[in-house]
Amino acid sequence: MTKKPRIHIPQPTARPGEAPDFSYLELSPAGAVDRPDTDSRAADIGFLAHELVRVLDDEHAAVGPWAPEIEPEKQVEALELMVLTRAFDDRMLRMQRQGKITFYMQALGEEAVSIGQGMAFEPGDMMFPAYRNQGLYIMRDTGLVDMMCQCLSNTRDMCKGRQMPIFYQNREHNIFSISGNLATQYPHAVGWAMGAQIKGEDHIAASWIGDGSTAEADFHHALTFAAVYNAPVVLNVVNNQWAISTFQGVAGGERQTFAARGLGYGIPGIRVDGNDLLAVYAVTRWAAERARAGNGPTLIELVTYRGGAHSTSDDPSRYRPRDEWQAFPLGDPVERLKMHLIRNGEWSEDRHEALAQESKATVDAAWKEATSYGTLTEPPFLDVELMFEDVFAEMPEHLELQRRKLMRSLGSRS
Amino acid sequence: MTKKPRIHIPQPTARPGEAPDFSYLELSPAGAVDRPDTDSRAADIGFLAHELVRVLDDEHAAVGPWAPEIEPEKQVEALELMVLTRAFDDRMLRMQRQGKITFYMQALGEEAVSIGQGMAFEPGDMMFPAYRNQGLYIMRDTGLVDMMCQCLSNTRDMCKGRQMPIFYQNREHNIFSISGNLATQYPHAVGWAMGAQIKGEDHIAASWIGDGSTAEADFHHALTFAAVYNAPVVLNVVNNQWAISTFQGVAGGERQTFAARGLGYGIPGIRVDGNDLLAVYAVTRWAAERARAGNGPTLIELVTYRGGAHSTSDDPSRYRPRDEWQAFPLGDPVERLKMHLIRNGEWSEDRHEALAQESKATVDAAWKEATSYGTLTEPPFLDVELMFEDVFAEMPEHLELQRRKLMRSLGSRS
Amino acid sequence: MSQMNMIQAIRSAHDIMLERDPSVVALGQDIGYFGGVFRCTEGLQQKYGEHRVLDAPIAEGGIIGTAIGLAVNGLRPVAEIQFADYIYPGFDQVVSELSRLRYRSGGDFFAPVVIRTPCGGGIRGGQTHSQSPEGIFTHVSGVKTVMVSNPYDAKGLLISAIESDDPVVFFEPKRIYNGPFDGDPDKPAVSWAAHPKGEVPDDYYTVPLDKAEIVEAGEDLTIITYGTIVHVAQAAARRAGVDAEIIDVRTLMPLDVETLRDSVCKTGRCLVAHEATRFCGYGAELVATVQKECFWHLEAPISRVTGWDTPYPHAFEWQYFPVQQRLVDGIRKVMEAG
Amino acid sequence: MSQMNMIQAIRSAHDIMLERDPSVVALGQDIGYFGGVFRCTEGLQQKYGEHRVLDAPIAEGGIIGTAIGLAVNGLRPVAEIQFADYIYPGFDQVVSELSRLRYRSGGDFFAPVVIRTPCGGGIRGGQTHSQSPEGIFTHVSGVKTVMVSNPYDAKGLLISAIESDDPVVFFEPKRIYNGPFDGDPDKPAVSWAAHPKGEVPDDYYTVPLDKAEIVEAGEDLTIITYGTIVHVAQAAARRAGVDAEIIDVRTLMPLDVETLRDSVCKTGRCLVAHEATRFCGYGAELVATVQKECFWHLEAPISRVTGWDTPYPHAFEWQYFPVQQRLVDGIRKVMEAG
Ligand SMILES: Cc1ncc(C[n+]2csc(CCOP(=O)(O)OP(=O)(O)O)c2C)c(N)n1
Ligand SMILES: Cc1ncc(C[n+]2csc(CCOP(=O)(O)OP(=O)(O)O)c2C)c(N)n1
Ligand SMILES: [Mg+2]
Ligand SMILES: [Mg+2]
Repeated sequence: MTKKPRIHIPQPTARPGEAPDFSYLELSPAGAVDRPDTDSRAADIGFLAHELVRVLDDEHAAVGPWAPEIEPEKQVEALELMVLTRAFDDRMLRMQRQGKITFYMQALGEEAVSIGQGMAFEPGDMMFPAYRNQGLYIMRDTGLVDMMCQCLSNTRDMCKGRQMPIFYQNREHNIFSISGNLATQYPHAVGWAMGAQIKGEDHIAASWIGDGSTAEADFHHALTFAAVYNAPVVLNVVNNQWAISTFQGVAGGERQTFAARGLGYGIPGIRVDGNDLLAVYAVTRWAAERARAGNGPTLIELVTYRGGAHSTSDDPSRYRPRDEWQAFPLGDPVERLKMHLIRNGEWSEDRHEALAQESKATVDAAWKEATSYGTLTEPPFLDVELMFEDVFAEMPEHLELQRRKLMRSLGSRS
Repeated sequence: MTKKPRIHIPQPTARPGEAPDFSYLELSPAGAVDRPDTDSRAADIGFLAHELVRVLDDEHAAVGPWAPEIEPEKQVEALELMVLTRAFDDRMLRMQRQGKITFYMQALGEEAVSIGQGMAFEPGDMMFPAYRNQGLYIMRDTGLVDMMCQCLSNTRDMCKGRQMPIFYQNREHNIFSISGNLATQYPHAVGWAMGAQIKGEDHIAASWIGDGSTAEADFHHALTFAAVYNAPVVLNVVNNQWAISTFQGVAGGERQTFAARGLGYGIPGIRVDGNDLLAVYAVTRWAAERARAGNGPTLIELVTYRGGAHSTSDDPSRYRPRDEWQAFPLGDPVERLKMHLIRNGEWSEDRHEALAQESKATVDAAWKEATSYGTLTEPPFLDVELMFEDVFAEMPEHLELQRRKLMRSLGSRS
Repeated sequence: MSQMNMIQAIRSAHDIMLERDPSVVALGQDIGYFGGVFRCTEGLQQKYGEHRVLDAPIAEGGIIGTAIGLAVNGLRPVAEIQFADYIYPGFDQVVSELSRLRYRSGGDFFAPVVIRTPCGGGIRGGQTHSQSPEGIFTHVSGVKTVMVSNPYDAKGLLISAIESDDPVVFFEPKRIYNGPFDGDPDKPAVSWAAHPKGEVPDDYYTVPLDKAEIVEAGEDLTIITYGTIVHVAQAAARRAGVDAEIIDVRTLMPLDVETLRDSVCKTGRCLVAHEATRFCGYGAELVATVQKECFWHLEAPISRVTGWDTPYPHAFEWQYFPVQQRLVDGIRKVMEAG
Repeated sequence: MSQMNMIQAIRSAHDIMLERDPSVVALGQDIGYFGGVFRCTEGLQQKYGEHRVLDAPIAEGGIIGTAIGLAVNGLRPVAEIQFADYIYPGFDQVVSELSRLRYRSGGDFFAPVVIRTPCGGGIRGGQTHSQSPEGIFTHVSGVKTVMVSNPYDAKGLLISAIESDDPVVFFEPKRIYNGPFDGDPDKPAVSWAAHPKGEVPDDYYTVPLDKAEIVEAGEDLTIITYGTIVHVAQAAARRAGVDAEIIDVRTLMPLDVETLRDSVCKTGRCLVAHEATRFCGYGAELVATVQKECFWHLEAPISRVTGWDTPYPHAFEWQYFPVQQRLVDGIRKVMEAG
């Protein structure tokens, strides 16, 4: 066309070969952001959606009003859980590379989200995770073997072979089934929370989605219904800067924070350093208290970075600088909590080294056991007839006929 | 259940038999709200989303920074258009009651929205209306006969008998086809505006939805895409306090204004007195300038009141006080502009009375002509074979066969 | 026993289930204080409270999405979508979540949600208040689909749907809310009073979710249909003077193949009729199933009488709708073939 | 002429149309800088600019909704939905707007949007990366539906779709992006190099949007299929040792009834096969149409081989997929009947 196009297309600050540049990230100093009461009105605490709640300062001290009362043992436990999550991811990633499982997604660099937030809820609170929240299952101790069996689609697979790897669930521990369809869990969490209100129960709900997924309709549905019914729910946006190949600006992060989306609905939004476990825990605790006390929903934006590839099908070197993570100003959540504990004399490099070894050993042992229940390629195999179950509560006639037909066809040779 | 439910259910301030109560409406005095430059950043002008832009004061004077430069003739024209819209609605409503048309929806009490906003755009700007924006067609003078023929599904029906009454369109005058599905036009407007940018053209787009419709997914889609691509579009929410039987709180209006939704996306939101034609015009002009200058989208909330029933299928006395409109603090847009013009010596009660008569006569004449082209029940009738056209650009074989089959069946008797 | 129209029967089903089971909740646009644009929940919020019968925001996706969450928390939501034409914004939650949850979670989670929605034309609703989209739901594995044709079934099937642990999409042809319709638009409307299926027990009862009903036994041909067209078919068969066996499918998915098979194998002739558009409509599956089950007994091709493959036009409603005359033509064609 | 796989052929169609027609724009998730998760638009943003090949937010409804707006403003948008399993959030915009606009506006407005999306299984994608939802689009009046089976058709049909003034939903079976698949998962994957349809003209050409193709002429029976299963059917027919006439429907809506009729009236036997679930799947319409058109020539019931009526399971992918053996069984059944 003759005329000059002038549509605005959001651009990341750096592409492969260029120097990483996070100057676009607004950062507040640790301890700088006020901590309002949990019954404050959204309108009065808008600042929380624009500043960045941080607790750990550059000297690794926990400072400011958000510094949580959390015993050293619990902090050490959090560190252990993050390290275990990373060891688990590392092992599963390699297993995928070796063809033992068909697919995998790491939470590398985002471990503080699931561990820190998970610890802020009560066991009876219902979690509606996204696919990068494996840490929630690990934190609630649903069992590494159990998770591995799912990834292996083996005879102990909780999903009975129906889902790709990583789409876990755990009813007993109140963690919902992970969906392959982005953002759909958000209104589920709100509905579950409405249910608790209707039943007059104290449990609350929480859900997670990524920065990119906030563009989906269900994000809007969830915020609208949560606002209208004042649902006791904590809605979390994990802003890891990337959605596969598109940076957070393509989701609308350029001109406004994701936390601020909440303000438009009259829901408090809080922007928190997602790699600062203490800040993550404190902010989530605040939101959980708020919900439990009947003060309604909160939207939390966790600022972090996707340290690894989107998934094992992805190659990030095609669209972002290889060393971008190293340049990320909020660092590595494991490293930061570790240094904090060392500073406080609660931890040491040696113990950390030992922890790394233990975690590796735990994962190795779990893998050994999990594979003993079979893999996609090695027996024992799942019973094929499971394919026809759980479509409905009871198998209708047409599925029973299809089941028989398949078994005949598997029998027939020619 | 044993425990006490504590879910929050939004409640209107008054139900049938109770006294109307609009104390929930935040009103600013006329002239009180600043008018920032059109290139201001959303973050710096958040106040516009919470206060209420008003120009006409209680003495009917136009006051404050938003008082537009708009010649008296144009103001008179606006009054004439509003009166004509009301006369049109009145006639069509009665025609529905008499069974001449199957359905109708009035804009009673909201006339300033379509007329005031319509006047603020250029003819080349593309309008994506909702079903209560008949005033846009009247303002762009697409022809009352044309509109009536649509409502009559007669031989001159622009929709060729395919749509219920009021779902107009007019390509020549750049007004899009009205959809029965709420909010779908919002992303269309954004896409159209993106197209203008891609082509490097200066036209902008505008769209309208109601307060209740903001809960639909397409509201979120439109705001997200408009923010991401900085689309030159003016997005309008007509907050007439009701969505059929549910008041605006059920759409999330209780804890936040609808204008404020925009802020969450980094889009300026402006709340304006929707019954103050001068304020409506001024605010829309501001947003249009902003868009045309490349400063991106604006979300305008027009605070008004649905003076009539939702539609001819509705009976509002079942769910709201009969006299609620009379108690609405922002009054009647026709009356307010009329008094302003009289105060300025541009108008008189006599001229107004004459105008009412003229408008009625114009509408009567139009109706007479329109019905001469047939009605649903009186010839001439639309050709039945039109049913099979325009499903596709060319009629595929299967539709051609179905057409023939129908014609045979209409022939056969037994 | 009382005389009920379909609206009263549906309201009665809600009333009984809200009373019997504290976990039952209803939500939808305008269903609370107002009682629904078709009055199906009139008085129920007043009777059971705002936390049991909720007015919902205008977001079908949000209604179905939160209903799933309510169900996962142990409730039994009955969600009303104001018109079937407006169910599409919630389609993703139906296909990707509601109908897949039990399967994908190995049976650990499930969501017993009922989605009720008025469908069909005949009320001058034009192309966005007249659609019959049942055929796109019956293709989705994991959700049951029902379309009712009378007050008795409406109440009994709705109670079954609410008690079912499977999600159910429940279609209510709005044209027959107030009375049966024989497919002749020139006749004055009749009420349910005269119709046997307008006699409805006041108390709890159920109609099974997997059984078609033979509404008229006959020998000459089988007419397989559901919803409004059941009544049109009965009138058309009388007018055509054939001894037709007329089957009301009622529950479209899962399909009661046996009843269809037995009938068509007996009559050897089959007409399939519905209001929805023809191409890839539910009738296609009925034809495909019957030709497979009864091939050797068929004396004539199975014929379909349906809405045309166009949107539902306002002015040509009665040319689009499969009126009596078109059913008569269809019956003749099947009878004369071979 | 060049050797192209289906990805290259689709990219070439984009490239040619972006070059020829300044009103063509592409939008979708990850399709810009990155070139798409399946690489179908690789290098095109760099070549034509960010305003011609746009990275879009993750909102299928927003992508299709804004694409309609772009089209109404005179552009010809080609929207990619990353996986067919994720098209449902945009379903309302497809059904209520894209496919109805021309009709409801009396022809005043229309939106020539192409929606491209990878479909089908065979890549261990589990239940949310394997679906074949064509059957719910073919039931929607006002939108054309295509599923391609090879590089040559993919390029020619995509160019026709982009040039068409009607909206088109364009399905690309991802299993055969890189090579044909004969339905035997134990064999090593093959490339398109050896396949005649891997020979693709470098320049502009079109394949008509309303013609099925007879990929193999035969006398014993007709196999009607499309997408990946075309290749499975060819291999199965060879293995079953029957002289099958194999028809690739290609454009599912509108359907080329004539080609089907002529073939089945000739062979007297018919097998319908597709990967999608069976109940109310597209195959049901094929069966219903064929039994009507060819009833008096049929020597055996028309049989269907399809995916089962369950979601697409990860572990049992090859038991769900209509593999060669199941096609062979189906062929035998049709040949032995009667
Ligand atoms: C409805 C839907 N659309 C598209 C996809 C494909 N997809 C999977 S993950 C992803 C990116 C999500 O990014 P983000 O929300 O930021 O989460 P992250 O991967 O960064 O944790 C996309 C587009 C999908 N799974 N579901
Ligand atoms: C998708 C969809 N859902 C529901 C409806 C039914 N409906 C028509 S108008 C309406 C109320 C809309 O209220 P609002 O948006 O406030 O607009 P208003 O009528 O007040 O101008 C509803 C629920 C519809 N037309 N489309
Ligand atoms: Mg992300
Ligand atoms: Mg309203």
